[in-house]
Amino acid sequence: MSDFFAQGGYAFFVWGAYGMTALLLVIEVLQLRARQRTIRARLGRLMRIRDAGANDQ
Amino acid sequence: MALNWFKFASPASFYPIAGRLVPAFWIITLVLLGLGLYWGFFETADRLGGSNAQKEYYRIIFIHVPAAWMSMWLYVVMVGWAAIGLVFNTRLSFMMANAVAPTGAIFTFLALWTGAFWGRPSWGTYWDWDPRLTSELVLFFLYIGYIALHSAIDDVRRADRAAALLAIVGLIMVPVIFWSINCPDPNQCAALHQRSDLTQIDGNILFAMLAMTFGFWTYSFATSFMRLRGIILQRESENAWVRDLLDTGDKA
Amino acid sequence: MLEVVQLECRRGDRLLFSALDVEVGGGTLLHVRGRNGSGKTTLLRALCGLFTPERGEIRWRGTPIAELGDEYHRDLLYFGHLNGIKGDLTGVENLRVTTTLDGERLDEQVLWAALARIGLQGFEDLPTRMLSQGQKKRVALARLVLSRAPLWVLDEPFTALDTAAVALLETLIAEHVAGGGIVVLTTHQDVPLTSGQVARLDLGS
Amino acid sequence: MLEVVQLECRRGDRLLFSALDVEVGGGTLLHVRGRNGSGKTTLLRALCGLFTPERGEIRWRGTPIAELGDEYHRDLLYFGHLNGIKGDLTGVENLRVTTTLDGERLDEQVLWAALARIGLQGFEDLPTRMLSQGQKKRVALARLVLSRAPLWVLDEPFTALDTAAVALLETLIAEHVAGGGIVVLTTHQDVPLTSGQVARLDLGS
Amino acid sequence: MLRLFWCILSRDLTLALRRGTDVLTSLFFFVIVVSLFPLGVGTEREVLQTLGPGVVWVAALLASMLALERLFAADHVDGTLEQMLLTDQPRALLVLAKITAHWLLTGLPLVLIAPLVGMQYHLAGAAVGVMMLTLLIGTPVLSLLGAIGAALTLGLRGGGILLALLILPLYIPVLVYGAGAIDVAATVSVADTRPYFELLGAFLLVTLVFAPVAAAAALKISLE
Amino acid sequence: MLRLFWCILSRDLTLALRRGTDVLTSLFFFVIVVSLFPLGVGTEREVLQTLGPGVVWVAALLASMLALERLFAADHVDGTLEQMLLTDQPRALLVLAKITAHWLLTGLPLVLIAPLVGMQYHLAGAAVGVMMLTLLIGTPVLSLLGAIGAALTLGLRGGGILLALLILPLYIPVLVYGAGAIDVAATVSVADTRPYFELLGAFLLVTLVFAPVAAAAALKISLE
Ligand code: HEM
Ligand SMILES: Nc1ncnc2c1ncn2[C@@H]1O[C@H](COP(=O)(O)OP(=O)(O)OP(=O)(O)O)[C@@H](O)[C@H]1O
Ligand SMILES: Nc1ncnc2c1ncn2[C@@H]1O[C@H](COP(=O)(O)OP(=O)(O)OP(=O)(O)O)[C@@H](O)[C@H]1O
Ligand SMILES: [Mg+2]
Ligand SMILES: [Mg+2]
Repeated sequence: MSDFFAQGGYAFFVWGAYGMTALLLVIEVLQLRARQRTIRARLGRLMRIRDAGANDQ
Repeated sequence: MALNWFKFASPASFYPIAGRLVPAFWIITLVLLGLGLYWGFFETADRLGGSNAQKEYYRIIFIHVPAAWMSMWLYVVMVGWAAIGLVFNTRLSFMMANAVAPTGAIFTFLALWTGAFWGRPSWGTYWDWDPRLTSELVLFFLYIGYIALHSAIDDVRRADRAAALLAIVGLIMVPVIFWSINCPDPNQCAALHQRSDLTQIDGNILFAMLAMTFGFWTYSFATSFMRLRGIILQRESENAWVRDLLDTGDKA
Repeated sequence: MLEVVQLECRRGDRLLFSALDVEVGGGTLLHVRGRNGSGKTTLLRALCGLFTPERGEIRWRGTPIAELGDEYHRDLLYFGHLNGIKGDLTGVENLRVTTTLDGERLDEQVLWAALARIGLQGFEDLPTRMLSQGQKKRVALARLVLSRAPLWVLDEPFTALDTAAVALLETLIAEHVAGGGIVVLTTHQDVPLTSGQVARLDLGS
Repeated sequence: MLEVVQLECRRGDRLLFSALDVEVGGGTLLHVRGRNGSGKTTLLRALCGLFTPERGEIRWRGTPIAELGDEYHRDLLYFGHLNGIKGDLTGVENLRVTTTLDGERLDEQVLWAALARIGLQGFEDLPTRMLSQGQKKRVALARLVLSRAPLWVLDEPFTALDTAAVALLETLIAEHVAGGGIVVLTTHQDVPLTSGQVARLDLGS
Repeated sequence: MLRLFWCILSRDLTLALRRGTDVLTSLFFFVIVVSLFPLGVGTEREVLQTLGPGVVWVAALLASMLALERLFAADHVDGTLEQMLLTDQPRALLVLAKITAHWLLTGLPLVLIAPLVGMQYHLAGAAVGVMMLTLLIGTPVLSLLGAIGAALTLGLRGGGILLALLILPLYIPVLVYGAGAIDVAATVSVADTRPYFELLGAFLLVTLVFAPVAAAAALKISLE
Repeated sequence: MLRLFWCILSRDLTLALRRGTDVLTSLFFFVIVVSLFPLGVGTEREVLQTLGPGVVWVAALLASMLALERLFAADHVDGTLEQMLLTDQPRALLVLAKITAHWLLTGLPLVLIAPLVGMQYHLAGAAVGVMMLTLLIGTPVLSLLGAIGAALTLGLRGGGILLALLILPLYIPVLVYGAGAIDVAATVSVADTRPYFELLGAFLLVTLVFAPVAAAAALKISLE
């Protein structure tokens, strides 16, 4: 197992490359999900405001 | 036929379609990446010994090469959508181009990063001004230019068109730029040799590489569709169908 | 001559107006009115082809302006919030450039006469950056004196002008309308626009 | 409180006015009038210390403003041709910055109330670049609602405003004058300025 | 048509000449950048000789790019550009007139000052001649390509630096062959520079045909 | 007083962050300029190593200078600057707040990206460390000095390039000692760089005290 992680002494390079790849991809996905959520929240708020405005008149 | 296309080309009808496709793409992505990684790490170990020995860092190839391929392919895709948008004035194609760009930039960066992490153990340097590396760097700048221009413009319609025009000009220039980098001295260009040849690569390695490439590809589909859905919602928020969507509490 | 058919304009995600139908014949002044932010400027820019509407069409002499292209521009004079004059050029030089762009070929004399008519005698060969707010506007308006375009689109042309200049501009507009031209304008000021046929268009609720 | 003594202003090599004497006490509105280019803007900028006159002096509460420096600025509110708002900030954010510059420390609530009073309900948290010409002007004018400076200098504050906004601004000015403040303004529009004591100053021949 | 071209060209030249310094600033920028390098890098003769061609061309790129911002921006702010787009004359021609004026003011001076720079970097006479020629053919390409970027970034905050981001990568071919030709002339022979000039000439022709059209389209988009 | 400083600082940062890319453009400009040189000069390892320090600092100078245009220009055009000058708070403080925001957005990123550039030019680890430190001390000096130039050229046509003309000569000391320190660290020893840092530090202190005052005075003049 530790052999596997050592990657024949090139652990830094192999895991550095794979690590950055994993990191960026995961960040991208998380960021996308967060964005979807904020957009929905904002739209919901806008619509509630509009509905409220419509009721006032 | 034509009618059908127009139907799909409207954001309203594409939104739910994309919503259904995203999970499918995620599943395929996970399968392909899992397969590629397993094959790359455990089924190609025989290459480590023997006369033509590879060191362990060759394993970077399974992300380096797919990322480099995706970076170029996604640029072409992005420009394609941008051009369609400019010519036919369809909103959805601009949104597609927008949705693809960040993913493309990420893969370009990854190609550079993984290449650097490969170059250090094999060439002894993180960076060299090799034509291939330089071109990839320029590609990265082109992506960033597109994204920067788009986000610098407030009016989305202007942003769409301006960025699309830039992408097209960029695409026309890309071969010239790459060629000039590859061949800084026109007196000796004929001698430029082919660098790599897929048929010479070991079958197992090739298999893992292809699996990873397709995995990245479906990943790009998944993320750009997710991003596309966000963009659609934002831009179409005035339309009745978005309101209905939110009212019915769609979770897709 | 100018027809607006089922026009819908948006700015950002705000709907300004939709299903707008207007028809303006020759010899008419169309006064576009509305609150601040009701979309007057947007409508005027759309009429000039400077803003692409979301939906609907604008036709000039029966043909959509998108198809007419440059031909339409020959018949059009647009006067927006910005004066469109260079501060480093003198009044005459500015006027020469704009008239050349309009495709006219005019004598020096004519240019000086136009500037004199608009009340800039003695200021013709000063760089326009040395002029006051209202004088700059006058330089820009000198174009109207020389224009032969049948369609004038004027966005708040009266701001910054003193009473003498306002009266002059009114005369110019009246003459143009009397000659069978069309004027589309916006203004918040109460200006007696009694020339020829006056149509009013109210935007906003 | 505000005294202008033997003032002479030039722009370039043109003499705008000389030997100008004015005295404005509290509770007075001074309406500066004149043709385009007669030097109204120049006079107003000189009053604020933004333009150094050729000769003469401007005094605030008896002291020349050149000596007063920052103290004078505390008592002064200037509103020029430019709105002085950032297009990328929302109305509230703009107002917060300007009031902080004025040295005030205000609640969020107060800012929102000021914007509501000036007729921008629903537009408070939009970037101001998305507003129309007149709406931008309103954001800038919201400052007047909150200002405690006794001296207001307003250069053509009525341009681009619709009738509702003009009426509101008139009320604000009237209140300020009624409260013992001073207002110096220019305008070419016929606006009924009936508040308190109205003085008129005519520039130009 | 020619009358319009001439009207716009002379207008832009007049405007620039009215502000005397305008003509010189781009030139001085070039000279300053070129002179900064020896300060940062050291002044050995051989180092400077290898550096020379590259530095000259990078400086030319930067000078041309910096001046680009002014190409349309001033006309945009005061509304004259809008008026220009509403003319019934071909817009590409109008843009070409503006680009020509721009090149005459910012590109041509670089060509003329080149011998001085050659001296600073101890370049041989032949290399200096080649340098002038590459600049003569290359700087119009920079102006033409740059016009597209200038039109796209019109009126954007931070436009100057954004423009750099968009345009500098596109300048690479001109840089590579421009600097390459000088290098070959200095180290190999002047005869060998021919393919370089053929390439630069081809770039010039192609951009001359397409860039004004693209820039005109970009202007239309930007003024929307 | 501190409240004003904070208000202006956060205002400027908000404005920049609203346009996400604003923060990045100056950074990318730096990276692009640095990457252009090897294309023009050639890619031999030794040449790049001698070039490195000079190129980095020249690029930093240019990036900082280009971004300077934005320091006051936007506020000038929309009239907010005029309003700022009419406040009763100390103007130098206000200017300092704007400069601080400007440095955070355009200077600091250069410091952080420096290791990457060091790699491109094959610089040793110690030299890269020194490079980051010189940039950390030197770039604020650039912003501070530049603010004076930006204030003086405010609203002038061709301001960008005129600014370059005024400011680049003043930047020379920073360039010489900044690039010098890296060079010494790469070729001699890190210990020998101490006098360089002392000088850079002295520059920083002096400009920190005087530049905001001078820039405030220049602003007053420019707005007349
Ligand atoms: C920072 C950028 C890059 C670095 C440092 C880098 C480095 C490397 C290294 C060290 C190898 C191992 C093969 C060998 O030793 O020759 C390699 C292989 C490869 N690289 Fe890159 N590379 C970079 C960018 C790219 C780009 C832009 C591409 C685009 C096509 C690419 C495609 C490939 C391919 C296809 C291989 C495998 C070819 C073979 O096995 O001979 N790389 N790269
Ligand atoms: N920057 C300048 N340089 C030289 N002269 C100027 C400058 N600005 C204005 N002038 C001159 O000063 C005179 C007065 O200008 P000012 O702007 O004060 O007029 P105004 O009364 O405000 O006019 P308006 O009603 O048109 O706004 C004008 O005749 C103009 O020619
Ligand atoms: N660039 C923009 N982006 C987004 N929305 C905008 C933009 N410009 C204007 N708007 C919005 O469009 C609406 C109409 O603006 P427009 O300028 O057409 O109004 P207007 O009728 O000319 O008003 P005014 O009388 O104040 O000049 C406004 O509510 C404004 O908020
Ligand atoms: Mg309007
Ligand atoms: Mg005035």
